[in-house]
Amino acid sequence: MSLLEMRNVEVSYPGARGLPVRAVAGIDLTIQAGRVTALVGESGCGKSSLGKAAVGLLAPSAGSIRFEGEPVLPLDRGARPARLRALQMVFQDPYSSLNPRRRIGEQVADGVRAGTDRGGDVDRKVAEVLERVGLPAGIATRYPHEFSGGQRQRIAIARALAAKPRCIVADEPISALDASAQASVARLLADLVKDTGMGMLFISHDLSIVRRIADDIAVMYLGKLAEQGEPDDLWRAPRHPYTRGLVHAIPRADGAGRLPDDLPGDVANPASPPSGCRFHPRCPIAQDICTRTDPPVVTDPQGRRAACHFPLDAAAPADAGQV
Amino acid sequence: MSDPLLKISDLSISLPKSDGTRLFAVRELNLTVRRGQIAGLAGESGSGKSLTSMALMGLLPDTARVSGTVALNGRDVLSMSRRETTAVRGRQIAMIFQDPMTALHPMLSIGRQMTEHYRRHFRASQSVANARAEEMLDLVRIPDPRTAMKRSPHEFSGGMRQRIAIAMALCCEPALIIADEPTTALDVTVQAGILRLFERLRQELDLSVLLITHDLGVMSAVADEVSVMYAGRIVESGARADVLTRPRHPYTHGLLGALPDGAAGGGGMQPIPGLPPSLETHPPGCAFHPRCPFSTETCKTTAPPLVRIGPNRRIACTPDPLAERETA
Amino acid sequence: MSDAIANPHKAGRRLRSEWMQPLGLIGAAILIAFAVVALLAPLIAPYDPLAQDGGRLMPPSAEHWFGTDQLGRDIFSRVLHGARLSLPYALQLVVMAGILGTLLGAIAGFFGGWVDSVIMRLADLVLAFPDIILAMAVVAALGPGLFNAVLAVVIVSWPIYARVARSMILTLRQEPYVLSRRLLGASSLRTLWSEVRPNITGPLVVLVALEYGHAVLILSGLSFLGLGAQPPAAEWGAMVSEGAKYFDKWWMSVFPGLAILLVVMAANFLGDTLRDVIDPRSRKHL
Amino acid sequence: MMSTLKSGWYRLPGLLRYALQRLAVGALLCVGVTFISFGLTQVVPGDPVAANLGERAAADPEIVALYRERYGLDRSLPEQYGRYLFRLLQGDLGESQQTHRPVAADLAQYMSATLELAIVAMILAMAAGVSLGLIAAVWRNRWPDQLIRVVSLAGVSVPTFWLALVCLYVFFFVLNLSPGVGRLGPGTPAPPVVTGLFTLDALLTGQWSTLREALAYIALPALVLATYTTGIVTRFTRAAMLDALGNEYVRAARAKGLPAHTVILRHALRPALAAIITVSGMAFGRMLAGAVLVESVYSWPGLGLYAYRSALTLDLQAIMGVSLVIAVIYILVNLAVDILYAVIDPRIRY
Amino acid sequence: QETLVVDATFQLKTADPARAFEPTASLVLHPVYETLVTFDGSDVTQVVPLLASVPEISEDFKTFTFTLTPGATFSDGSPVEVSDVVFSLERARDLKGSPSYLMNGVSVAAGEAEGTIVLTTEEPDPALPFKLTNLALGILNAEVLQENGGTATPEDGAETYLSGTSIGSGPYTLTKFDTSSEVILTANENYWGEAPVFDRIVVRNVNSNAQQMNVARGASQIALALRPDQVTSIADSVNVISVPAADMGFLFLNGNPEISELSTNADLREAIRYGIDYTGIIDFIGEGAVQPAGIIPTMIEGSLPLDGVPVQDLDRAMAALDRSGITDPTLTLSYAADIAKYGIAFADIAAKIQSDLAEIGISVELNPESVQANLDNYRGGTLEMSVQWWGGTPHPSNSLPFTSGQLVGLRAGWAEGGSPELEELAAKAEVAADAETRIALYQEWQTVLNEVGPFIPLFQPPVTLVGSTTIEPLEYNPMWTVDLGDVRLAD
Ligand SMILES: Nc1ncnc2c1ncn2[C@@H]1O[C@H](COP(=O)(O)OP(=O)(O)OP(=O)(O)O)[C@@H](O)[C@H]1O
Ligand SMILES: Nc1ncnc2c1ncn2[C@@H]1O[C@H](COP(=O)(O)OP(=O)(O)OP(=O)(O)O)[C@@H](O)[C@H]1O
Ligand SMILES: [Mg+2]
Ligand SMILES: [Mg+2]
Repeated sequence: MSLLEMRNVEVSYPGARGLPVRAVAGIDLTIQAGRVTALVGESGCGKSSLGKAAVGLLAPSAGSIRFEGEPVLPLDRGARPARLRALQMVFQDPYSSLNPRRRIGEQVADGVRAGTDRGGDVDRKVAEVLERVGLPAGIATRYPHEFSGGQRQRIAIARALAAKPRCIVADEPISALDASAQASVARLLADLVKDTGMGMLFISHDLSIVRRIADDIAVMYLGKLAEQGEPDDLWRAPRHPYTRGLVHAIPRADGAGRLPDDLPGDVANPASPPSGCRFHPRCPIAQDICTRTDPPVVTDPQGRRAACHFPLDAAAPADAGQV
Repeated sequence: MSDPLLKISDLSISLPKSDGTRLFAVRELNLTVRRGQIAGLAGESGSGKSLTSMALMGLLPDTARVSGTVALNGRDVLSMSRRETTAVRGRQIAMIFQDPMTALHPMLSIGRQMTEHYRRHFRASQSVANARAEEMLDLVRIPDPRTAMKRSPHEFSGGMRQRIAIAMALCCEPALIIADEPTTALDVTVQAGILRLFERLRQELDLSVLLITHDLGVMSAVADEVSVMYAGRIVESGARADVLTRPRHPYTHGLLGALPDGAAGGGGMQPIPGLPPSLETHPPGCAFHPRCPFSTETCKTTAPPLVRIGPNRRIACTPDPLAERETA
Repeated sequence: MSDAIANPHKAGRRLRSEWMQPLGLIGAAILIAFAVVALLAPLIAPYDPLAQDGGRLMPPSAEHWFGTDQLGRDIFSRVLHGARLSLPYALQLVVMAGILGTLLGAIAGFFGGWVDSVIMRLADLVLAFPDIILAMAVVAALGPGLFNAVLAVVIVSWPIYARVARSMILTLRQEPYVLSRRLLGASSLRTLWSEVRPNITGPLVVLVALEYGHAVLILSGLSFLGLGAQPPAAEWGAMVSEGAKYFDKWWMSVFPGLAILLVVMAANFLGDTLRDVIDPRSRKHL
Repeated sequence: MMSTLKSGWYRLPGLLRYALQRLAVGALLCVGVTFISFGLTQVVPGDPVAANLGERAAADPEIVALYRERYGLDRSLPEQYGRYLFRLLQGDLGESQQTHRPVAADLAQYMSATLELAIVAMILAMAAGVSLGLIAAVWRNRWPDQLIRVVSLAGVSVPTFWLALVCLYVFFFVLNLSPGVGRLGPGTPAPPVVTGLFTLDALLTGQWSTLREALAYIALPALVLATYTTGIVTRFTRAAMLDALGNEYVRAARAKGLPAHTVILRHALRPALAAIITVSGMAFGRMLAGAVLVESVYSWPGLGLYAYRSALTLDLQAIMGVSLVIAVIYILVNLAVDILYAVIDPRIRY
Repeated sequence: QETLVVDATFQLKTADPARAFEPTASLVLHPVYETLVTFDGSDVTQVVPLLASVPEISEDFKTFTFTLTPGATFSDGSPVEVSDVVFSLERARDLKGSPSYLMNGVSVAAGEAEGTIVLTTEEPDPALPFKLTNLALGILNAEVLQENGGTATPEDGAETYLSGTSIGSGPYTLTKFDTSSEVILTANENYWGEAPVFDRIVVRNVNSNAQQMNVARGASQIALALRPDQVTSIADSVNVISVPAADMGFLFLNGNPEISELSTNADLREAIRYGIDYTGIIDFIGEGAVQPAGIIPTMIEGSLPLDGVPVQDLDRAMAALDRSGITDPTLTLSYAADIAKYGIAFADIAAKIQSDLAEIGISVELNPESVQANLDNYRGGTLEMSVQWWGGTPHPSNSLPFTSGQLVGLRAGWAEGGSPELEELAAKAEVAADAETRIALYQEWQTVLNEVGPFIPLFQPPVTLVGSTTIEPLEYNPMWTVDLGDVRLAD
């Protein structure tokens, strides 16, 4: 069953001279219960915007977002409806994710109170959930500054978890952390999804980590979906030239001294997207049509989705996928 | 073999803490950079990488105290007069910073920024300096260098800016380039381009680079030799392939194991237990011992020295638990 | 946001270490001394500040340390009693302006939209309006007097608080921990109170401390112009103004002026140190 | 500098658009200001008739009626205000009941005196404040910094009116170094009006002795008026410089081997300048308002004195004129500051 | 080139004599516009000829005939003619400016004889010649004035013209007129009388502190706003005269029971009258100040001899207070807080009275008000107790408004019929032709006023004139302070 369903979502910001900037330019995405769906893409491509729209922190300028079949209402000044509290978010920066002036316990207790079962002992539930994310219950009386980035991120996860969410949107939850902490937090999130059966949208710019924990990967380019599929398929046989470029650009710590492949140019500015396929200026295989027509997202029989006029041959495995 | 271009011996840097005592952020650091080589210095945030580079440039804050020697072409940089250091900076050693968005002056034109140090170091005229700068911009593949010179940094994208920063560093034909996390702020596809640029420049110009990064993947792509720092000390160094495929220090091993690729055996994504050392309190003994699966009683009391364990290869681990696997 | 917001406890530690900074200490000591003087003025002043029996326009002497004024009143006693006016009225001023400004700023930041526009345009208007004229007119409307001067200055000085409060609220509202709280079902008002408020009180307190000196200055300035405290009240600005008429009797204006200078300087020393300690970055806003 | 100026110049259309937009908002603000000042004059108790007519005349209903008619006081409030606005559109600010002259003429005369004082004070404050702030920032946390900190804090703490008196007493009365109060010595005719600023006019027309005299007269009040602003500018410069010096590009400039003074003056001062300009714009506005205190001590025939007297005599048109002109200066100065900002910083686009 | 520099504290609004009412205007315009008759030096008891002879006055004090002095010319050389006089006086009357009251009910016409002017009043007005010394009734060149918008109606538009130039017949002409900083006069080369001494006269607006410095250093020759205490330090090097002004500072207690029960209580009034430390106030104001015995200033005919002044008598005051049966009375003393005249701030006087009355057990609350609020309330008659100024033409009739039912009486809550005796005396005094009778009537009027009236004359402030020894004469005249046109170099 689709837990969180985004249909043709667009997010715009007011730009210069009053023209709206479409940071997200029409995306369909579905989050399933018990699965980690990853959203990857380069910086500025609209990942956070989509994530925020998904939980209602931003009002999409078009399209619909439904959580468990009901529309996700953008936040207004009042309290968020109880049914939506099962849809939570974890942010990127572990330092600003927690209020520096409130105790850990109080902040996690906010989550407990937001949850569906309000009965029982709040302190005990706080302790439980802290332990669930691998922290001692005793830290509840301490303040955030006493903790490292990885620990803070766990606390933030605990707070979200305390609300008994059925879906979590995690916006680059590990990119501010050290390598070791990245591994442990990523694993924690993946485990939580397995254990609780909730759904997760895992936003990241790091395809190599995502590939290890996601059940499904969506690649975004400049506000649009480029490709979506299972991690290994995507990694081994990308359909979209951008996915391939991304995969090949990742340097690997294997000591082999191989230079990663680059894509020419930089990510374009969403304020003035290229005509036709948004990727065409950087695309090694772009043709005339790519400069004119925006390719639609096509779903192939295996369930992979790609938006390219000339999808790469699925049969010819890309040479990056050796691991 | 000729003398190394840069030889750092027993470099220690301490900074005052708010309680009045001093924090030894870098301890007894030894490192060499050979001509035409890219030497990598890796380590997690706060391990002292940037302080080391600042020490080389003479740009440490006034409150810092430094000991040891840093020999560039045999001359000790640390004991130079202020005048001499100014002459060395930018001329002998150039630096590339992490964030090209902030390392370029937002209010000065590219041309101005690229030529001011050239004119000073070479006492050259503006037109000579301009020609040189255009040449360098061309070298790093900035289209239309002449007009680019007239523009301000904000008119360029992140990748272009980093290229400009590199061109700027190259202007005075420095003997050594220090690149402190030159790609961390960039997207992977752009990062790949910059790494390729480094490689090409090394080949074309016989460049010597001290590359500082926390990303072992980047290390693996371009560095010839890799040194790994932990809590202010170098814990392991050696040729790139050796360190990255057969790490001998438990920390390097753990770090590689935490990466998603899991190159050094295991499935990858295995976090190192425990917490990174706090900035203020270094544990006594080996700084890594609280997190080390192999730590012994001695590790808790004595810091192991960096010892040579092979040609060009050193580790700072007395038990050396991974040695067996090496030989096996 | 500022260091203090990220880490109040570090600020606390810094407070303790920088507290020892001589300037902050000196400032605090002077202010406390003046506060004590204000409290005990009737006890420690050698003469009644209104008694006209000291001989007129006498220069400083052993009997009258600061001399006497045109009516034969003892200036030393009057300066001591002056602390009873300047200190509390300036406090009243900053507290009232602080509360009004913060409230308006918070409302603007909270409601946004046209409410925000109206309040902030009003603030612009007040800022564009020559404040001394506004104060003069308000005083003229309400009649001269120290409290009326306070009201007048409140009207011209709330915008600075409003701007700071509003901009901080707008920034803090986007902080992930505030957003998280919202996602957990707290209403906007509730988060404003429980998440945002604790984080803006520090900077606002610093602002109040910094504005305190300014308040003393502006009130005494109005009194100097005859728009604040009225004779025979022993108010420092009014005393300087009387002294100005007896120009060659320097002691009449020098001592009350020095008292103002001391208090304002002490407040600024303290405010400055506090700012460095609590909210090092706020110097940008102020 | 040249190149940024030029690139600033090239973007003029955008800037111009921005400036026009700001001016339109400013005009609205001005209407608001007249509205408030009009409202204020209405709530002030007392009757301008009482303040402006003589003892006997005020007792004569005929004279009072005529007087009211002359100044439009006999009409309803909305009508009075409407007529004021209507005439304002034609550039007519009305007539002062106090001087019986057109308010516009009064303002031109008094404002130039105040502007001269404020501009000279501003130049002094900027020169002293920026240098002190620079020194403090470069010598951060060492004794010059501490000293400058105390001095600048003292500068913002000293009551202007008192300093004015003390300086007058010391420099004029005791030391006889200052020629006294006023703009020029008695009998010295004012230089021909070009800008209305005596020093500048004397300079432009080559009247050197008048120039010397004007400078001698303005020195003391300008110094006094500059004190507060110097303190503010010093502290701001220090903070802005520290901010700028902490930037990565400053470190990058040092890493290029540029000498310290180049780094400080070219790389760090320039971005700091943007912040300093902003604060000096605000400070200039405050200075205009604060001038009333200095003017009253130094008999400086400026806007402050004019405003003060208009307020005392309930001179409606004059009060509105003064408010308006100060608001206009405020708006223009802020606009100029923002535009200057854009010229200095190529990142700013409007 | 000789320049006379005069330091004054400006109270100046206009250069149009017919509108001018402020003291500084009289000072600076007196040498520019001449009047029909004038005073000689400081003697204000009789008028002397100027542009015209001393008038012939009819028995009933209603008709005044002036004969123009032959040879008088305006600064442009044209002769002063009857038509100029008629127009100037009518304009002053019909312009409805502040000084218009001087000409109220007076009609002006050319006399039958050549060069004569006849002024006719509705009521007998022995003070009219004195009023004619007022600058406001100065004679302007009618022709030029009319060419520049001058009319004898409220629509007159010549004011602006007059602030740029002058069209009088005096020894000096106006070159610069700035109401806030300075006025510059230049010698009138065509002056019909004795040629002016100075090329220029500069009158500057300077506060008293700077005046003290300037005159001591010779930067100015005359300083007009020094307080007595400032003079003492420089008295050796300059000429100083210190005389009482013709202005009167007085206290009143409202006589209207609706306004206050307290201030109308006769016993309480007596207590207050004898509770005030008059000599203390005079001391405070300084050398040259006097405590007048009645409401008519000392130098004017009809004033009461100074030996009859009330003095502080605490016993009598306490007794009166006891008699009143009022315990702990509290009165509110209102005053204008934001102006000072003659360097005297009412705030100080009020503080003094407050502290004096506190000694006999009457508490006084001070109510400082802005000038206009205070004037408003004063004119409305709503102040319980207040200190105020009174001044004007140096003629005893100028004080008659203190009678019950008259202007000032009403302001003190003293309605018509408040003292019929006083009213009768006032009416008689006003038209008394014979000097001796007149003086007697005025003195009796004052004695009664002191007994039954709500007014307590407090002081006449001193006018302290300081002049450099290089000039003479230095004479005080209440109408124009110093006759600048008459000042010359001492030998
Ligand atoms: N509040 C905003 N106002 C205007 N533009 C915005 C705003 N937030 C984001 N944008 C723009 O929208 C685009 C997408 O931003 P978004 O933050 O969604 O990207 P992202 O993929 O999350 O990038 P990153 O990896 O850097 O977090 C960017 O170009 C950004 O500049
Ligand atoms: N100016 C300074 N004053 C005090 N401590 C400092 C200063 N600069 C750096 N440090 C401390 O020195 C230690 C080493 O810092 P350094 O910047 O060299 O780390 P790094 O390895 O470059 O980390 P990163 O990857 O985050 O750049 C850190 O603990 C840091 O907090
Ligand atoms: Mg993002
Ligand atoms: Mg670093």
